[in-house]
Amino acid sequence: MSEISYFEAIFQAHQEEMIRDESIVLIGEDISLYTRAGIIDSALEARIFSTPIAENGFCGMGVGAALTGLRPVVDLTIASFVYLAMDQIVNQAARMRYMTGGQGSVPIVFRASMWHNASNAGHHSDRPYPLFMGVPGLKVVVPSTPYDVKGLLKAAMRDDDPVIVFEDNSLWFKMGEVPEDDYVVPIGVADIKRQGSDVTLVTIGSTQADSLAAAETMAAEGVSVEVIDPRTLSPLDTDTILGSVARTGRLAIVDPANRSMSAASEISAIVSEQVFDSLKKPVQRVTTPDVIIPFSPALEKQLYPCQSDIEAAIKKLF
Amino acid sequence: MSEISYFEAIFQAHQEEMIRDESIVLIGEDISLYTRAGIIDSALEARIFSTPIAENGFCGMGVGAALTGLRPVVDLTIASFVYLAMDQIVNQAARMRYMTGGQGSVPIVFRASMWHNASNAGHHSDRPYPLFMGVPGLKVVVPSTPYDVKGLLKAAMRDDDPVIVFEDNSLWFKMGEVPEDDYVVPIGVADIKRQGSDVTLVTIGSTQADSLAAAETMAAEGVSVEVIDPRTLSPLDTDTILGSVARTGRLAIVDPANRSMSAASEISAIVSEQVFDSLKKPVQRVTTPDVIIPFSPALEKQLYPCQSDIEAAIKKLF
Amino acid sequence: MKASQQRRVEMLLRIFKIRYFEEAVKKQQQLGQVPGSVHLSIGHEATIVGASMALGKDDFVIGNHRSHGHPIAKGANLPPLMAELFGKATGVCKGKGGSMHLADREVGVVGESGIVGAGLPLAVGAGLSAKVRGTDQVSLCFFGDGASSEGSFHESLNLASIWDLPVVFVCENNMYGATSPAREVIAVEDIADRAAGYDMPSEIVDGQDADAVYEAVNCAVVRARKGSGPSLVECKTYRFGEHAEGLIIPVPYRDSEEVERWKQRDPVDLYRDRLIRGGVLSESQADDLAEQAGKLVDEAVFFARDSEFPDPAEAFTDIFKMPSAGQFEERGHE
Amino acid sequence: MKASQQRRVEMLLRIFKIRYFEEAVKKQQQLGQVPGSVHLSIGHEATIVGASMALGKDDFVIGNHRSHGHPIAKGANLPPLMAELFGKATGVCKGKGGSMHLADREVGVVGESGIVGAGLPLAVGAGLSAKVRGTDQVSLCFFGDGASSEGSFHESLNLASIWDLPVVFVCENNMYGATSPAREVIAVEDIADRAAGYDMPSEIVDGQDADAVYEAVNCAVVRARKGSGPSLVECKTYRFGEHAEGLIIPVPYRDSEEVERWKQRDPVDLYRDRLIRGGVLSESQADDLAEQAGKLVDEAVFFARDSEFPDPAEAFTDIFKMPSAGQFEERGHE
Ligand SMILES: Cc1ncc(C[n+]2csc(CCOP(=O)(O)OP(=O)(O)O)c2C)c(N)n1
Ligand SMILES: Cc1ncc(C[n+]2csc(CCOP(=O)(O)OP(=O)(O)O)c2C)c(N)n1
Ligand SMILES: [Mg+2]
Ligand SMILES: [Mg+2]
Repeated sequence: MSEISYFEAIFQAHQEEMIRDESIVLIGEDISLYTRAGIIDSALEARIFSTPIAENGFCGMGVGAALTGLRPVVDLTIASFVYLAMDQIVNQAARMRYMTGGQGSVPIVFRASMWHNASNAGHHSDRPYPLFMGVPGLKVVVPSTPYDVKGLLKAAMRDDDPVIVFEDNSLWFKMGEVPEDDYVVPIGVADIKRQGSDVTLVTIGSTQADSLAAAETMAAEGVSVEVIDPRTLSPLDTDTILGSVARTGRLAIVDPANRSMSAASEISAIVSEQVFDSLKKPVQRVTTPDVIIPFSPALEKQLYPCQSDIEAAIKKLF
Repeated sequence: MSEISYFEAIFQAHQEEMIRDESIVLIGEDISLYTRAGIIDSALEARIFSTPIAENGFCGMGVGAALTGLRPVVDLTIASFVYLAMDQIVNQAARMRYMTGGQGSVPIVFRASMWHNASNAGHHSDRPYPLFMGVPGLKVVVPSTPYDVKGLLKAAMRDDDPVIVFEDNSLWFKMGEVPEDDYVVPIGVADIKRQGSDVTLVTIGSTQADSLAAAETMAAEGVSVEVIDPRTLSPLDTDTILGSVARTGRLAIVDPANRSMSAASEISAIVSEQVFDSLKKPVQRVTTPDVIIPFSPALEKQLYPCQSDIEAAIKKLF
Repeated sequence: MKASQQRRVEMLLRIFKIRYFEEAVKKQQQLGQVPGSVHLSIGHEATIVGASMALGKDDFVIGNHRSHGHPIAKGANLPPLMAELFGKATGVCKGKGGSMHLADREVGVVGESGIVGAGLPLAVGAGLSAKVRGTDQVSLCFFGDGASSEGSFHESLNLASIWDLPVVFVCENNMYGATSPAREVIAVEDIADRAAGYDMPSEIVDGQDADAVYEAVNCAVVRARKGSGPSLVECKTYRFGEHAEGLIIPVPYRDSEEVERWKQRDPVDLYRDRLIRGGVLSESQADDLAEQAGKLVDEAVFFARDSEFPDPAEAFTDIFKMPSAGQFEERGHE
Repeated sequence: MKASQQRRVEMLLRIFKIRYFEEAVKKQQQLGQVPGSVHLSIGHEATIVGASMALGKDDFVIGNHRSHGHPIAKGANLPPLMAELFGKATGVCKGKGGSMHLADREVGVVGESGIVGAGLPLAVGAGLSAKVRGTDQVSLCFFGDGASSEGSFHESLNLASIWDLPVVFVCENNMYGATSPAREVIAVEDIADRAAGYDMPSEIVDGQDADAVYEAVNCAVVRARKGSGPSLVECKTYRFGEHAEGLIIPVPYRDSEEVERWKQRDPVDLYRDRLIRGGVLSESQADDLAEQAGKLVDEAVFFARDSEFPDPAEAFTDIFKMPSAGQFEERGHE
């Protein structure tokens, strides 16, 4: 094991997989920086395509390359830019296998980094993974630790289906243990970050630290909180979540996305449907409210789920 | 009252509003047909802009025009093309008022017609309104009758905020009563299409006919079903839905969208959160499964919610 | 480079095949055997065949919504194509793709797109792939005049040009995008005029002349194959029928005189006559070819008609290659 | 048409204003007063002012992410702009927009977009609006070399051209999009070369020369105003600082020699010297102008600093003009 940052973990995954598999190419804006800044070994330069600002075009180029023998990793940089490339991601990448009756595989990874709570305002602060959770043919992962981001990126690069990875800019400098040896985190498998018996707390992406802190605080008050990170949002590991709720009977979901149409909403619907009789109290969604993200910190800071919101939600479950 | 088709109702709304308000312009592909086919009075021709195939460009053009004194109605034709224009719809139309601190209004209407169950396959069969329900700043309506589509389109054209209207191709030739006089259907107000006391059935768009038929069948079996059409999905008229569920304690939601991240999921989450104690049984979602829409009728026809699915769901509520 | 005589005969055969295939599709659509609507290639045959025959077996083709002809021109077997249009399990895409998505990997047709303009970036990607993998494959993209207004056109030509990718962009300019005349919605008369904005060579050819198309595309293919980068070939052509069979367009939007004028230059007749006049084949040999094509099409129709519809459960396969836990419990109703 | 002497003096004043404003922003950003990162216009002043002063008061401007200068050049009051960058309630957008979205309707700056390329269609729409409403307004869109690779560029120029809309596209070509050299990601050297693909006139001007920019844009504005359609003006300029202050770029991507060479042609010095040498104003008058600009900027900083932050509840207003029932129950935490 060694202690590395989330950011380092991302690029270890890139570097190791590019060496392991010659068909991996990187596509994205300004990524010639990777080798020039020593983030990726310059021996790999020939497989790094630093693109013009043309998101739909280069995502589609990635899909075409994936259909014909490469394994592209396409960096959309900031997650708010996904809207420009929706057609290629949804209509082409996710559907091509199906529409060709299985003739074509699209082993592509889209990466998008969520920037928020940093005064980047309405055009740069989205957390748009929910948009992709309803897209059959596409896998959606939201890694929250160095271990998970490295392992999930590696799994994504080895997957024969398109995977969109939502990284989190606010986690870049968070440190964590990562094995020296090769490993993957399987797509579609949740992780129980903390065991507990009274309440199930599902936490997505960057809200994990506050969720674990809230769990600690609640432990001091005698409430045992199980913290589950789904890691993959599509396909969702419903077994793990339902199993936990079946035991605890109480569920809160912490999701940094906007409230309406959030991952929290979908999980709530699934849980209500499947283990209704286990539920002792209504499922709590702890989310960002349905607002456009404002620039001023005086307006923005209040918006995202924080530890006290999470504790308040847990208390509502009793 | 006169009996007209859904299709006629759409264009009565256009024609009447264009006459009422000179600032309304129409933008979209192939819409010079409107006047040439006599669907809209040729005296209005000068305000009809038949565009190149450039969805992001002409949607953005609509936004720019809306910001500077016009009221554009932008036709995206088939709903599957919205992916190409997501950036202008989400990042610009919906956010401009907020990001300018209220300086700019965007009175624009986007129209998209949902084509499905007609062997149009994966690139032409989407029902993508759920994607827009999580977009603050945007209103989302899904009209299901001639009366509603005319009234909601008129309301949308008079609204100072961006509204996206998802019409349904399969309803084009459905007939219904429409007043001779001017009227609007207010955005944000659900309609109880049938009163009932045992079960609440929320039905979206084209699933209404099957929902009403199922309600009739169930009535024969002694179950009184209340059928509610939200009509507007954002902002959602939660009062009407919650009020009904508080009375019935039983809810099924019929939604032609794919199951994951459907309007049904969001409504389920809201209901579970707000009137959990009233619920006697788990909320049932009756949706299209999470598949890409296949071409062959042998594969496609089975997919959409139909009367027997709805009846089965209602039965599960007892 | 000109096509060899042998190749020209094959070109004529494929032109016949496309024409008869499309006529059969039209008829079967009217008979209710082909669900949905279909965009036929009738009138475009010379462009499609001339361009496709300039490619090798391993080269890639990306089509669009009007792409029944593209796999045929690339040498595809007809029965699985026709069965696809019937929505049968034996279809090239198992009945899941249909008319607008007749991909056939056997002959290098990688994908076709019902989304106008979406194929161009895919073609650039196939070119990138050839370059990175170090093969000498070329990627050819068919697109319409209408598609040239999409942002994807611009992004794709720029991308292909900056890396000198082996891509040939073939515009089937039939002067209309659905009902919209190119002269009203495209600021320039010739799409080829846009190539200069990407530092890309371009050529305008008579799209009704299979030899001319072959030569222009061949030249672009040679250029691409030797690493000199992409080209744009604009073929002036015309669709003889409606935008789509099975879709009602309430008023005429083309001059009937214009339609008639173009029909005078039917690519099937033109090429047949040229080969006969040039002594490449005799009239009766040409008739044999036509008959051969007709037979193949008939067989395709029989095959399609006699094939089974897919099992409804097939709707739930091919979504993922590597499925993960939990997602596909729900099934549709019977 | 050349600018009048009086207008040239005003141009110099606005050039000073932008320069000092941006220097102040940089300093305040470093001091932690300006949250987030900021894209400064230093180096672009002549382009921005030359182009904006060619417009009338009622004309529209659409900017981009690097747009502090655009409203200033159009005549905006500085304090609300600076307050916006501080995230204060008195900001021109109430603190909701920030650096990348300094719209100021008072002076016709309709919108600015943090999404590269997204402003071009908006500008076309403003042009359409002027045409339909029958005013003689012109819409001017600023965009970078990087933005010219977006599909929206292509779609917008085509749309503006087919309807002869009164739009002027002004490319601030500073040779880089973030760290990407235009020569590596754009297939042509001059963006202006793309105009022919839209049957649109274009001109390339020295973007460090305010008069030259004024004249070229004025010519385009006159053309647009009389209904003759859109134009593209490409201004060759350079950004003197980093892509964005507050964003770390780990390695240099520009030659320091190149940067130095461009700094020799500082638009502030060039224009000041030219006006003095041309006898338009004396050295001391120029100094007075500079001082006046400096004072206005200082006042703007004081205003911004002394203003209140918005009430947290403000985060929930301005989402809709006409709110409907039920949507905004949830509030953030304190
Ligand atoms: C993105 C998108 N917009 C609109 C359509 C609807 N549509 C289908 S074909 C077509 C016309 C295409 O014109 P062109 O590219 O010239 O091809 P042609 O049909 O003439 O062969 C249109 C508008 C679509 N399928 N996709
Ligand atoms: C759609 C989109 N893609 C990428 C970015 C990130 N980004 C911000 S500014 C910029 C460079 C823009 O270059 P250019 O248009 O030349 O303007 P300049 O910054 O040089 O003035 C990039 C890539 C963005 N904001 N929006
Ligand atoms: Mg065409
Ligand atoms: Mg630049």
